[in-house]
Amino acid sequence: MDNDDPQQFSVRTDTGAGGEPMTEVRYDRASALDAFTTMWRIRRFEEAVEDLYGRGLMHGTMHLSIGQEAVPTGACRALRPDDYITSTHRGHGHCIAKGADLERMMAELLAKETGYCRGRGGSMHIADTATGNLGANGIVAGGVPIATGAALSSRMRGTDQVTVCFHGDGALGEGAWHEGVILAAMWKLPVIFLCENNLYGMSMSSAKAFPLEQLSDRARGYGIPGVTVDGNDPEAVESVTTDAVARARAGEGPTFIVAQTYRWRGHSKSDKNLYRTRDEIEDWRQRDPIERFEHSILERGLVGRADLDQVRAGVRDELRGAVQRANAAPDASAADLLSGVYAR
Amino acid sequence: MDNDDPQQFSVRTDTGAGGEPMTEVRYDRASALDAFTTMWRIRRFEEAVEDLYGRGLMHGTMHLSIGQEAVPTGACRALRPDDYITSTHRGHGHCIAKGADLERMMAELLAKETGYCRGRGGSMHIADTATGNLGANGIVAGGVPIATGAALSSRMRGTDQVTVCFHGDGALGEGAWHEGVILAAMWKLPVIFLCENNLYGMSMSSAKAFPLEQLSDRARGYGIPGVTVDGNDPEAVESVTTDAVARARAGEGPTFIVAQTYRWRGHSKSDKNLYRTRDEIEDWRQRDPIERFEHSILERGLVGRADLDQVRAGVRDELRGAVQRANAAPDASAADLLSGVYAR
Amino acid sequence: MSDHGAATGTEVRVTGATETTVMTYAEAIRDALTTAMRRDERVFLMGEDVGRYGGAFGVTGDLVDRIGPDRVRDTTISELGIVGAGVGAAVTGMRPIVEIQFSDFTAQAMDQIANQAAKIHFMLGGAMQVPLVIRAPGGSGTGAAAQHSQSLEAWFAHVPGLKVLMPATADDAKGLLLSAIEDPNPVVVIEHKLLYKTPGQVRTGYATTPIGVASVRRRGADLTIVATGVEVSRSLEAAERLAADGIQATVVDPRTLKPLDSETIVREVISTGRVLLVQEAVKTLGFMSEVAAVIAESEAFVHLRAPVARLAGLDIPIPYAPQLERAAVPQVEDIVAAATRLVREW
Amino acid sequence: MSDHGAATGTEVRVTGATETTVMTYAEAIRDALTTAMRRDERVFLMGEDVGRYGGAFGVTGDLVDRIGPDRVRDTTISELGIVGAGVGAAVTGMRPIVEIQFSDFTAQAMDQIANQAAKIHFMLGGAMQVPLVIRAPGGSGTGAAAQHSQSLEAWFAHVPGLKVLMPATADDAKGLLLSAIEDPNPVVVIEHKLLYKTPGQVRTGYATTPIGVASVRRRGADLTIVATGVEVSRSLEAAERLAADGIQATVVDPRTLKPLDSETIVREVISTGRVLLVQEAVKTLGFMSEVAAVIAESEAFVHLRAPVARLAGLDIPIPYAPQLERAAVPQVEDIVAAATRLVREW
Ligand SMILES: Cc1ncc(C[n+]2csc(CCOP(=O)(O)OP(=O)(O)O)c2C)c(N)n1
Ligand SMILES: Cc1ncc(C[n+]2csc(CCOP(=O)(O)OP(=O)(O)O)c2C)c(N)n1
Ligand SMILES: [Mg+2]
Ligand SMILES: [Mg+2]
Repeated sequence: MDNDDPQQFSVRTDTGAGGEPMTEVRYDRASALDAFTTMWRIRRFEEAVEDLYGRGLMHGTMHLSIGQEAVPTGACRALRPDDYITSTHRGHGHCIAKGADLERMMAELLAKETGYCRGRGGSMHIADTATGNLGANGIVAGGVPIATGAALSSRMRGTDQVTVCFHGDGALGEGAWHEGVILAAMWKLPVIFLCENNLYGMSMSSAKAFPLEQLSDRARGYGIPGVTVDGNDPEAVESVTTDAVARARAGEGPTFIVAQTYRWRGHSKSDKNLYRTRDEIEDWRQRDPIERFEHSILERGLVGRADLDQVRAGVRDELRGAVQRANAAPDASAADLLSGVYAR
Repeated sequence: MDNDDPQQFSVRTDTGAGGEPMTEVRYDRASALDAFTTMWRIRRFEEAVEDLYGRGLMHGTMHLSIGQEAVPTGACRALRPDDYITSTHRGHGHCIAKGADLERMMAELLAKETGYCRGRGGSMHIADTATGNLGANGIVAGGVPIATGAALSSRMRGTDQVTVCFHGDGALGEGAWHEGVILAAMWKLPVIFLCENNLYGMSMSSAKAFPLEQLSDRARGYGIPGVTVDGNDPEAVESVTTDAVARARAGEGPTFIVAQTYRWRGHSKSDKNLYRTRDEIEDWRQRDPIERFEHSILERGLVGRADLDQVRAGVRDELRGAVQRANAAPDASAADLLSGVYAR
Repeated sequence: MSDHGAATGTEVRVTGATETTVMTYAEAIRDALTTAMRRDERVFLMGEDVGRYGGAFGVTGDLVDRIGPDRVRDTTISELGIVGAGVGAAVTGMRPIVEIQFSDFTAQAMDQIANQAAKIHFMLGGAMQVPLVIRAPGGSGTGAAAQHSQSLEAWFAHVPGLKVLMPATADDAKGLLLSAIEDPNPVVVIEHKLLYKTPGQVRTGYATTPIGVASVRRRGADLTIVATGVEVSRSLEAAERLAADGIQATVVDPRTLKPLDSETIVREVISTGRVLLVQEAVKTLGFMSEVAAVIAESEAFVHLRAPVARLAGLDIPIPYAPQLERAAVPQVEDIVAAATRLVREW
Repeated sequence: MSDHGAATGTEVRVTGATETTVMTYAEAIRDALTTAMRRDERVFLMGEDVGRYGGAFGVTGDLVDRIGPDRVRDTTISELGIVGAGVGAAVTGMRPIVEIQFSDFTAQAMDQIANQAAKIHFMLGGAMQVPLVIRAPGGSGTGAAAQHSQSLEAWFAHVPGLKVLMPATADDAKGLLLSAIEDPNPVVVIEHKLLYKTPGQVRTGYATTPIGVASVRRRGADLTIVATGVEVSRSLEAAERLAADGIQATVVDPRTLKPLDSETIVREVISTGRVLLVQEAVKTLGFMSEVAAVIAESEAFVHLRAPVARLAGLDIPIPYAPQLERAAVPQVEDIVAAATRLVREW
């Protein structure tokens, strides 16, 4: 963490009208194991997808979140099962962290009838209503006004549900982001705009695109608090999200969180990584959120090596089973293509 | 000026990354007469339009800028003839201040072949390429990315032209505003986003819509300077615009200026003024930019009463002539409706 | 000379109460909004200036006083944002109605309309529904020029997943809107500015008009006119003038552009053997292009005694000058002329 | 059995050099961009990831190295903003080309495309021109699902003031793009993702293809197939198979959707008396609805021996699963089957 580029430096700073950081989440054994398991499930899921895709067994395009696992893990741990999230094209991690079933996810990617979208949506459109995941989105910032609407809906229905809107740093360029945030700020809605700042929107460097000291300064234009957090540390992410959730439930309105992280892989399969350096990638691999977390919880004596091995073995088996069962499931059926367009 | 509502209070504050105010424009006799003449031409033009419209001699809808005359007057005086402006649905003032011909404007509103748009555009689409007015716009914030493009064009063509993008406070809600400003900020383009904050976007109070201490704080989210100015004082507007123009020409990028002003009339003819109080309207009438300016320049001995009377008489004659000649001009012709769609 | 035996078509029966009262098209919409909001607390309206201002065209009027600002919700000027907020509210259990001040500004919201709202149900394999209504006035005739006068219904009808309604009478304005609010899908309702002040008999109470059923507004043996929106009343007026001239016209109002009641249209075309398609929208790829294609593909092909005829807006932006604006879209006399030509020449 | 005498149609002659070289459709576009930028310094390109990344589909490739980052300009993810910036640059003397990564995202930019770019020239009574080119890949077949696979050309063709081009070959990809850049109007060029890697003979140098002129790609006496985009090569392949079966097809590629060369289409339809319209876009209100309407209105009406037939994408969002995606749009075998039916049954 010796990089002093503000876009990369991971600091926690409230920059907007919000209060001081209140919560400092420190995991106990159960939480540590839970967070580790979630991060590991995401990592292994993505690797499995990469492998299937690489072997030509998977169709379409893939946006992998390897390296970014701590963000959805920490954020979703701060949520209740009935809270909502909206997700992105790089959404497998969000989906898993919110509690989705790996087999149904895998089945979707394998274009099976048993997939979350019955093979109609694929990676960019997985949603899981049961866990409050309102869906990935193929449109950059497409989920932002939708998240605002979900928060408005909770408010109007008199629940105290909170919505977390995951989005990338590149999404900050879109008018949809602006309009969604404006409405949420005006109505003080219970929504959290959580930017996974992996430094690039495809190849565009956000440090170049947005001439701000830090991206969370963006919040200043909206009259909502903005906070930057180390996105490779699930406890840090959970801390700021917990604060933001508390504000939201208390009717104090939205928060903008920028979680600094990095994607290890290219944007998608077409990416030749020409816009960033090997060194930079290597640098960030050194800050592997999982390895760091592993060290930290071992060091703090929260878990033992055997615990972690057990988690890893469990996830391996779970994934193996998920892939096997998904593969064995029937292909998406063309039978009701036309009748599936409208709800009845 | 005893109102301490920050949305109404007229202060000059640099809030963004920009430097301290540098220029303090103080008019000499010629400038005072020029500014007075421009404001008076705008006022009388709008009143003539209102009259024609009220008598059923004019078609469509009208957005009058009575009460807001100081903003375009001060801003355009800081520009060169070859600088650009983009304008809005409430655009007569911008058009006049940039140097348009009243007769051709009036002819346009009267749907004449001699109008700026040959009767095809009407009030919301008047442009005047000769004076660098790239056009009014019927779309709120529609001109914002266009202004960015004009500034990009000047840069690429190697001129040092500056573009002033007039827009309302309501335009701040639009994604187009956001996207236009983002690109300009990234490329440090010579463009000035000049918000005429008349407190309302139609009936929506901007103080309610945007929970900011002052609207110019919006600039903080973009890494560009933001400044608030008394929009009822042409010298103040010219001062901040002069600074912004200097920054722009020096390649230092865009500035966001918020000029605090007020529209005396309803938004358009459908407005019943239910969303604001008589008192508020009366209050702002007390701050009539023209009357205030008149007193100020008389007091400062820059002009005498006779000078002003002469201006008024001149404008009266000019307008009378413009209306008469416009009225006498041939109606817009349907002859080449179809062939006018594409340029050749 | 006309095969008029087929005139057994649906003089469509509306559902619900049959008591009626006279109100304008705008009042009928307000009545539908009030009725729906009183009946179902999930229903709410949001849009620019729909509250205290009463709506750019006065459609909501004093609704905010009766329902409250929470459910008659003023927004910032953010069409994309409010449609998106509608999508989010719809998928989480509400029944939002979004008012767009002019249908031209749906351009701002096109991503949320076409890429989100329309696709979510299908794309998610049925896991979610988007019961969202978008109301937007279209059409020219108010002198508001090119950016405030378009008839863009074809854009929406081209998007699978949307339903598209275009009420031409006060009763349909109410009945179709109620059906739209009931519908579990995103529905775009294109109202017409020039009709807002037009009065008509409107059924009282919760009286819906079914989606997907055309209305045969008039029957005649010589030609079939299919018209939408403001062109329905113009066509009916033209039909009266034509009748005085000995030409009898059937007038069909599809009411629902999507799903389209092509059965009724084809049947009514077969019954006269001549068809004149009338729309205000620009000709190229307007809704009547689809109707023409449907007819040309159908069994009506062998019954047509004349080529299909379209009468549409000129392929130009709507001009400001009143006489040009009028010339840009079909007027009653244009319909009379086109119909006369069709019948006399074929 | 066919009135084949009329086969005098324009086997359209392209302008400019006639030396050719083999390159892919993507390379041909890059060649056009390079040629235009070297020729006219007002021409520049902007878009997301068009620089160092080389474009989402690799179309720009190393262009930035040859022309420089100033004129091969990376932007933020702001489709509305960049099209708007293109409009502003165009009206002030530049010749901008905007690349939209997927044509689906033109939804974000629809206001600047339809309400600004398309209307400015007319609305201002001719006072300004908007020489703007928007390039955007459309179409399905890559497994990118509903928000990345649409064929939205009909939206643009419905907007007066826009020209709409849809190159189906590498040479047209170059030639039409050069014409678009030359044109003083806003031009939307819908490229096709599946064609990017397809090679073809491409004229070298500054070789334009005229806007508004259809290309008759093949001649046969039994039916006329009109097809756009990726369906042109599918139709040509289908025509080969049909020929083996004794059915001779004419294949017309309009190339320019707007302005439409309806003369060539109508003439070619008259010459065979049967027409099959093939598009990838969803059927309802797709471009072929307009072609069907134009034919049904034309003098071809009396020459048609069969109803007009459309073969189009299903009215559904494009699904992800490969077999469903394939089923959603016309494939070669579908064209063969539809053509066979048309000829055998009529
Ligand atoms: C409206 C829109 N524009 C462009 C794209 C193409 N695209 C997909 S992801 C992406 C980059 C997004 O960057 P960011 O938001 O930072 O997310 P990340 O990929 O880094 O997770 C782009 C340009 C899109 N899907 N939607
Ligand atoms: C995209 C769009 N949405 C809505 C409108 C309708 N409309 C016209 S002016 C206006 C209010 C604009 O407010 P502001 O920007 O503050 O300008 P002002 O009228 O106060 O000068 C509205 C909502 C429009 N013309 N364009
Ligand atoms: Mg990113
Ligand atoms: Mg205002």
